[in-house]
Amino acid sequence: MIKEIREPLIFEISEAGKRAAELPALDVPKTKNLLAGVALRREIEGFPEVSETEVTRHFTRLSQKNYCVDLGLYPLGSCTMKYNPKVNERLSGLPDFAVSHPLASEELVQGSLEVLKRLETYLCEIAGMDAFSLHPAAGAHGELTGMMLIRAALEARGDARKYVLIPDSAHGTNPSSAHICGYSVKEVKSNEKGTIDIEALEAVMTDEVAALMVTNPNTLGVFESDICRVAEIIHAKGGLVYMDGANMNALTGIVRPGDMGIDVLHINLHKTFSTPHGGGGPGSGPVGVKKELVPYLPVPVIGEKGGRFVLDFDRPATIGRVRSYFGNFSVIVRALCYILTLGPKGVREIAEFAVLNANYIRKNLEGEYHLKYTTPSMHECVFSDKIQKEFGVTNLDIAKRLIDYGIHPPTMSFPLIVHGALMIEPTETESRRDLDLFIDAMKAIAREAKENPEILRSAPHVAYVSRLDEVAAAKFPVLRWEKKS
Amino acid sequence: MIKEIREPLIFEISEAGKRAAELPALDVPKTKNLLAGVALRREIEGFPEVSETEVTRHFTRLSQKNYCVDLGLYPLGSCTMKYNPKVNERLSGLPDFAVSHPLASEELVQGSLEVLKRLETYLCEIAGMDAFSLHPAAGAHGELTGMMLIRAALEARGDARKYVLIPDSAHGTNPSSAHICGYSVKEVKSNEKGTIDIEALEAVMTDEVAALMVTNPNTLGVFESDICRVAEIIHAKGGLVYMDGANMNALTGIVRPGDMGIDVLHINLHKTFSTPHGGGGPGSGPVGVKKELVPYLPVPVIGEKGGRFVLDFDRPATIGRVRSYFGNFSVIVRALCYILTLGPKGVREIAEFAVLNANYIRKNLEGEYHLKYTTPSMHECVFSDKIQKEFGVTNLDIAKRLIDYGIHPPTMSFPLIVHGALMIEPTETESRRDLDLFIDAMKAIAREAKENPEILRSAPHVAYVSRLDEVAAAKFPVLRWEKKS
Amino acid sequence: MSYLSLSDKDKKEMLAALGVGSTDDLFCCIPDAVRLKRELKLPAAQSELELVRTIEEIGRKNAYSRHLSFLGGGAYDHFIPTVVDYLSSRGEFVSPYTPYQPEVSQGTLQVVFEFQTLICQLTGLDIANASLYEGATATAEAVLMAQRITTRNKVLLARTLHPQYREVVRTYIKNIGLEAVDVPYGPDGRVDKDALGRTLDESTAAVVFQSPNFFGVVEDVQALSDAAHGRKALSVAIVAEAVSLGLLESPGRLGADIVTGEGQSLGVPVSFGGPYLGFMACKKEFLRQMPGRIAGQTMDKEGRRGFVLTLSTREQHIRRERATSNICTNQGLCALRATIFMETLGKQGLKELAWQNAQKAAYAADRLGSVPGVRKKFSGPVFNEFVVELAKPWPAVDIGLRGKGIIGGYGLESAYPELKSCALVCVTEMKTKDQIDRLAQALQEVLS
Amino acid sequence: MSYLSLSDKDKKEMLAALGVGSTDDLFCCIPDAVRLKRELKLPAAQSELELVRTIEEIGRKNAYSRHLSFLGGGAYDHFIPTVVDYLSSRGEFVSPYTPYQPEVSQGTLQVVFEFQTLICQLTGLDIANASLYEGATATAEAVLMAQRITTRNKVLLARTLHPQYREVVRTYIKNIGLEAVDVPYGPDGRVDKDALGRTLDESTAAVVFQSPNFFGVVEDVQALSDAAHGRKALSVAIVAEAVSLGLLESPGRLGADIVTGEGQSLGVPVSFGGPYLGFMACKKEFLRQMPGRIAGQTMDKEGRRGFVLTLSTREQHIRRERATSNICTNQGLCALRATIFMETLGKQGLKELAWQNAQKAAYAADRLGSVPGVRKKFSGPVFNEFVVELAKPWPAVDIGLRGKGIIGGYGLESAYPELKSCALVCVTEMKTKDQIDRLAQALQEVLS
Ligand SMILES: Cc1ncc(COP(=O)(O)O)c(C=O)c1O
Ligand SMILES: Cc1ncc(COP(=O)(O)O)c(C=O)c1O
Repeated sequence: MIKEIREPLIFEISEAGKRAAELPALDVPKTKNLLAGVALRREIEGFPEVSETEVTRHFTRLSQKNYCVDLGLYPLGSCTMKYNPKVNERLSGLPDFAVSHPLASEELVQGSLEVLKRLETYLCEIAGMDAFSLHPAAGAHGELTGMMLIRAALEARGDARKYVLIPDSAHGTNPSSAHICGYSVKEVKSNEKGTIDIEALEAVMTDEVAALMVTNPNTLGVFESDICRVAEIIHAKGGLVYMDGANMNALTGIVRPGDMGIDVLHINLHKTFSTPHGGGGPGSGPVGVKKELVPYLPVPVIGEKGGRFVLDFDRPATIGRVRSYFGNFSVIVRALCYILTLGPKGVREIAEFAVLNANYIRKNLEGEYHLKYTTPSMHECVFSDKIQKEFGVTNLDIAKRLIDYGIHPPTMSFPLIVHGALMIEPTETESRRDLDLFIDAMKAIAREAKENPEILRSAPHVAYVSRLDEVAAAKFPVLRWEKKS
Repeated sequence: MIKEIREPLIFEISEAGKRAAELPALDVPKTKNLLAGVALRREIEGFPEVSETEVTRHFTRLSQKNYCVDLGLYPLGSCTMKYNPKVNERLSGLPDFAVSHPLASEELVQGSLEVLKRLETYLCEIAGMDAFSLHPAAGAHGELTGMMLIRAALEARGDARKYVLIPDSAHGTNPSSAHICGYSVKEVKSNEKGTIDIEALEAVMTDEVAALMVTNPNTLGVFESDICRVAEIIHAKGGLVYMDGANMNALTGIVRPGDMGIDVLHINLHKTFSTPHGGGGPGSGPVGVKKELVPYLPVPVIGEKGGRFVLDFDRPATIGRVRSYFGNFSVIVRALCYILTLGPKGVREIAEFAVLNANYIRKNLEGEYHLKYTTPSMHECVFSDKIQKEFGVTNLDIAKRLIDYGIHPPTMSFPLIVHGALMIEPTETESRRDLDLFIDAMKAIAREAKENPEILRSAPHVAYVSRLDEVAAAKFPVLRWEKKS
Repeated sequence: MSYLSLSDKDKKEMLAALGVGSTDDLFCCIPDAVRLKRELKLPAAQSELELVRTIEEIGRKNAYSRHLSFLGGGAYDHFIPTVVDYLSSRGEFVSPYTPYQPEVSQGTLQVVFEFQTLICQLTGLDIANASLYEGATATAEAVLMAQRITTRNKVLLARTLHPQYREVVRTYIKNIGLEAVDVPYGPDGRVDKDALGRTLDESTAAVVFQSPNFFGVVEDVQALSDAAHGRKALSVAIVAEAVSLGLLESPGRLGADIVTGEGQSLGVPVSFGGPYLGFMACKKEFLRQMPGRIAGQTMDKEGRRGFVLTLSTREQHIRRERATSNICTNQGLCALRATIFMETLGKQGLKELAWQNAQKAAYAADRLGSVPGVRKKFSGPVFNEFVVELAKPWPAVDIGLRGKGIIGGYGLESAYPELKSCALVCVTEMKTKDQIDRLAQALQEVLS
Repeated sequence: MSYLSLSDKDKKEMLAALGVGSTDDLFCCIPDAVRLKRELKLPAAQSELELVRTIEEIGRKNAYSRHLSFLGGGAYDHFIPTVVDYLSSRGEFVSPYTPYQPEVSQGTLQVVFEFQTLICQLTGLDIANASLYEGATATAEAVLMAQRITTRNKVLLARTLHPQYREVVRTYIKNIGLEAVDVPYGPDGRVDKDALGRTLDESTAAVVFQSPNFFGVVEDVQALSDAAHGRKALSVAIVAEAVSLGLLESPGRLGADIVTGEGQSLGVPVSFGGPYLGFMACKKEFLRQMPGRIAGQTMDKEGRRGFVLTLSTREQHIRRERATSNICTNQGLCALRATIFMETLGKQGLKELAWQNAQKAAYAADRLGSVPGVRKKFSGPVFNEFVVELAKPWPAVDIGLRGKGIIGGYGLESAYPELKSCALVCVTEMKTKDQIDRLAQALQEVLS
């Protein structure tokens, strides 16, 4: 009979008159009838009132209810949950950067502009592209920007076209981004190897197709080895090839998208380049392009004139602005720090050891868990719950049980072509010990699935909360706290 | 059957060749036969080799195995575990302070010297003393320094004397500090009120007694209301009165030791002035003195000459240095920040609400737990396990059970005059809610002691480890990791 | 410096276990023709100490930080309590991802739930999401949302809406048959209501306006909302300076159907424009059309309260091309900062903060207005920014002020050609009276 | 700004519950005669923003940070990896106290256990404690410890031991019948072995020497230990520059019985002299005489490993006046920093760090030695500091260098009157070749 302290909502411990912060007394003569004629509010109803002790305890306690990369392996497939270097956190917040204002004239922010230009240059080299735009705030934003560029280029050629081809294994943002660009999506079936089916592709590729959006390695962690042929097919019919670079972690220094026929791609700095995921952002999704698409890049473009960095707005063909200012700057600083720290050899090692770690896990779990596609894996491997289903155990049960072993579950929501998917991406920053802890846990769970399936179905047992009722949450939405009346 | 991940020792996960930090390549011409003729080591045997990921995870996980003020009430009597303001942490590490060197000449470190001088000045006002030295690194160090000052003053009067009087309720550092000063300790019995027995004091006070070391409020949380009379008695026989200011949190702005006959005292910045306890320091134990003792203060003394701060070494009567350099500087910065933030009213509120909170707890637990001394409480109250003993439950069992309720136990190791003591000091920074959570837990435990004593004796049940075998630890000491051979 | 955690022994053993000789063999499936045969052309690896020196040196090239600046215009210099930095930098908040696994993400999820609640309280609306990228894209999302709700294909954009926000809206809508029409402003610096009346019609999905607007002028939210509703269009209020909500009546109470905008003011550093924090709140009935993540309350098997991401049938990973938005990763850590900031300042603090901003701006407006050659351009009531018109062309004045170490404001001519020699001056609580007076003094010297 | 957490309602209700009208009534037991009848004379309360401005302004009065400095002498400017700052600033490490309750303090206790192990490995001895205040008091504790062990009443202090450490030892022993005798140094800057032989006798409890010593010279630890042991005295080796232990043979292996000193170099900022980190290691047989806290390994009821504070019968809270020391609160958080620092650099890193210090100091010694009017004072081998003798009086040279923004070293005359116009120059890995050359260049100009 142990009474566990549950963390209340801040509103539930609020008490009139408390405060955790004060301001200096106003040092200017008071203006009477300030904002005369404007509707002012009496108070912010329901807004909390607590002390600094309470704020600190509230968020310290809440933080401890999170699993995170700083606590252990986080094999969330497709998300590249690698270690986030602490020095990058510090440098991204340097006062010289933190205070610099996006509306200041160029001469006053040469340092910030140099950060942007340098990262653009390094990304071009790593991805083999001719130019990069750092505006996009995340991967999906990069996709949208990239597809707008494609549309602009095709319009310039005379016809924006109707369709975008997307493999059935793609991430949900791909079709959604294409749609916002005014394109209809045509799905391309994967073959038994889990890669794009060339015949199928040739069949759907017409001169009404604007582009193919391909993820490479794809979301099965499989490299599209026919990628050059694929690009030819698209290009032959006047289409362009967009690459979702979310899985760039498998390729750095090994192969460059620009060298395999890709016209446009986005990269996730919060994946490949180690910027933290922050519980759901901020990320950054730079877009890289080949020459033909450079004229359409979003404004402003960072230019150089006489050794100074300038903001170039004189881009008649630009798609326009895709966000305010210049991108998620402090995220960009982190990525720059990461590349400068690793250097050429280190950047190549990202891919080498991300792939080694993934294959080490695959090797050790093969047999225990079903592997629908036996094609060689790159940086991640996608198992399924097929074997465990026989015992009435689903990938969800396996995932929740993993929590009891102190490890974060893999991705399960996709790829949709693998039912009951367990998409595992360890990344290169993991130690052998942490990989083995995960492998042992997965093996133990496979055993439990046979011998004691109930312990999986009722998992997790050691978390702050047991399995939560997501159906009820959606059926009777409670989306905010409200004062009990 | 849940496999919990135990945190290994860093040495147990070390692997040859790993590293978490690198240095720039040497940029000076290499010197051959460096340190010729000097015995150099081949390697640091057993030293760990891990990656930054592993270092971060190791210490993040370890940190979560600590209870702390940032997580909740920490009613450790006599330790004043109040909230540690975050802004003070930040300011204490400002680069201008962090890099300033203790051997730099005065003109180059005027800022650091101003910090010291300001805190000395404010502490003089708060304690009612004529001068302060910030050298002592902690309370015990302050006691030692203070007793050395007393000895020096008495020697100057012609006789250092033999004895120091210390009440039986005193903290262990008092007799120990007196001893290192070459004094023998005579214990003074407390009366039924828990305060110094005037007759007993008069009986032991002779012209062989150098000083009385008194803690006020004493370790029972009781104010020595005869303090003036006590001081008279000591002074009448040519002795001096030393006050252990560990409990200053009960007095700030209400009464000043200097106004009640105290000649020397120390204050714990890591208690009264909110500097963090750091898992056992660093602290700071400034010593305050009356005029007569000023000549003996440790060197250097911070002086002022022509609006500049200077280091005064020209102190012929000084007891000398008590430590290198000038004290625990960054701790001193924090205390200064705290006083500047609170101001006169705020400093008084420390005592007002520390005492209110302690009495609120006392009021709510009276009856449930035995209170040996019913004298009014100041900032803390000392219960005992007398009632629970009947059920075979000790203060240790109560303490360990409190852990199951998510709250840190009170102090139990002293005062020695209360057997099975539970010394409770909430401090002024606690919320009503946290006080009530503690009170409810203590009441529930009192109930459990009657109805289910075993659950107390086997407590804690929810901690990372259950009750640890301290006897075995002392009997078969294992004080370091060693490579399994 | 590398961040790998494998020893050479580990690598050897793992490669052996896979039966390959080197990591190279792991990439066999990549056509040799396209493989990179050379080392990447990147600067040599740097140790931490070198990196720190490199980046600090780049930072010092920002002369900006050595000036006294009165820039605002969508990015505001506000006080950030240290607890915000400390708590938001804890690894447990920084290093997890979107809370897909609620049982091990209750920290993040409860924070999002509290954030949604705080945004509802500030905006005076029923529901809010977990964040969007930033103010401009949030505005674009609101426009797309209005189109979905009304199935109408025209949106009116007040010219007093942040110019960059308007540009972004146009970028977003140009490919999907939505038309945007600008609505002019009057001499008071507010939306010209007659002009609005003339452009509003049955095809109008929404009237999109900002208050306080780009000129710092507080719009008549009630009137604009009434006008929109008169034609069954939606009233979409944009807030670029969230601190203003501590003092101004909430747009929700004044009729806005959707309130969205920029939350940077709430504890997020200016940081050269990002990362910031788009927020969005709306009326209950539009829930299914809302973009972005939403956290909801539920229970676990023991009946204990817990939080989860919910209503994801709106989202791309379920709905694919028919999703309400393509957004996936949003601005979680910035939303956390805003949550800590709002809870730290609290009811009194945020109100006082807003009040001080208005007071200081009012003082500055008077003070500058008294300088010969300076006149307040618009008559409308302002929050913490205002437009001044100068007797000399702004570029010259700007240079003059910079010579005195001051960045006096943001020249408006590029965005508003008609506002020749006009500048937007922002004054937050961070500016002291002395600094304001310094600006006035400097202006006087530059203009005389 | 106050840090109270009680609302006015709370206060009223709590006072009522206690049956008192105001907090004043809670202090009835304090004689009215002595109570303070006025408000304290302290500066008015400041908000966080004002405090930050006040303290930053005080900080800017440290001209030191705008100079290139070669100061060492017991406080060393070393690189500190960011992980050290981040991890050691976590509230769970900063805000608990001494781990009196092991079940809720396993984090702190395991750190202490690892710290003790690392110190043993560095010093080459059997056991270590959880930390002492700093180097000087640690030296004094070692002296008292030696007296307890040997029951002898004389200690020999090498004059090459940090002058402040010697002063503190004398302060500590003056009241307890212990005598301290200084042992001179020779032209090599090391302890004069003949002089030592002459002063060593049957009443000598310990020979206390520092290596690398205050002149940066590495002492012959083996020879000094042998000499001490020859008279059954203890060999007490002091280490003020802990980084040197990455390269130099451990004093334990060279015969030292007690190794103690200053751990600041291991990840603790220079911070104007504190807080620092005294450490102490010794041979097993002296365990019961060791001062300070010690963590030990044990098991819980389920047989799981755990750690506790142990052997506390040595300590003041049990032993009272017969304790081995009066120390209670020590330097826990600094020991944590040192632990993270040592584990981050690791076996290779610490060795390379030490090696680079020696290399750079060697280069600097040559470079400065080649400047006319500068000569290396001592012939003994140095680690990262060395003494130069100048053709002009140091104060003049010092002023000259400062005029060029350089703090060239620490003038020795005040501590060593015989070392006129001599200065101690320290060169750590933080100094670049350019900076060393700048110093040489500047010296040349100042001396010519
Ligand atoms: C394959 C893939 N594409 C695109 C995205 C979208 O990226 P973001 O979440 O940064 O918008 C993701 C995100 O997880 C992804 O895994
Ligand atoms: C009453 C009392 N006196 C003295 C001390 C010693 O202070 P420090 O631990 O700072 O040396 C303490 C420490 O808890 C104490 O409670």
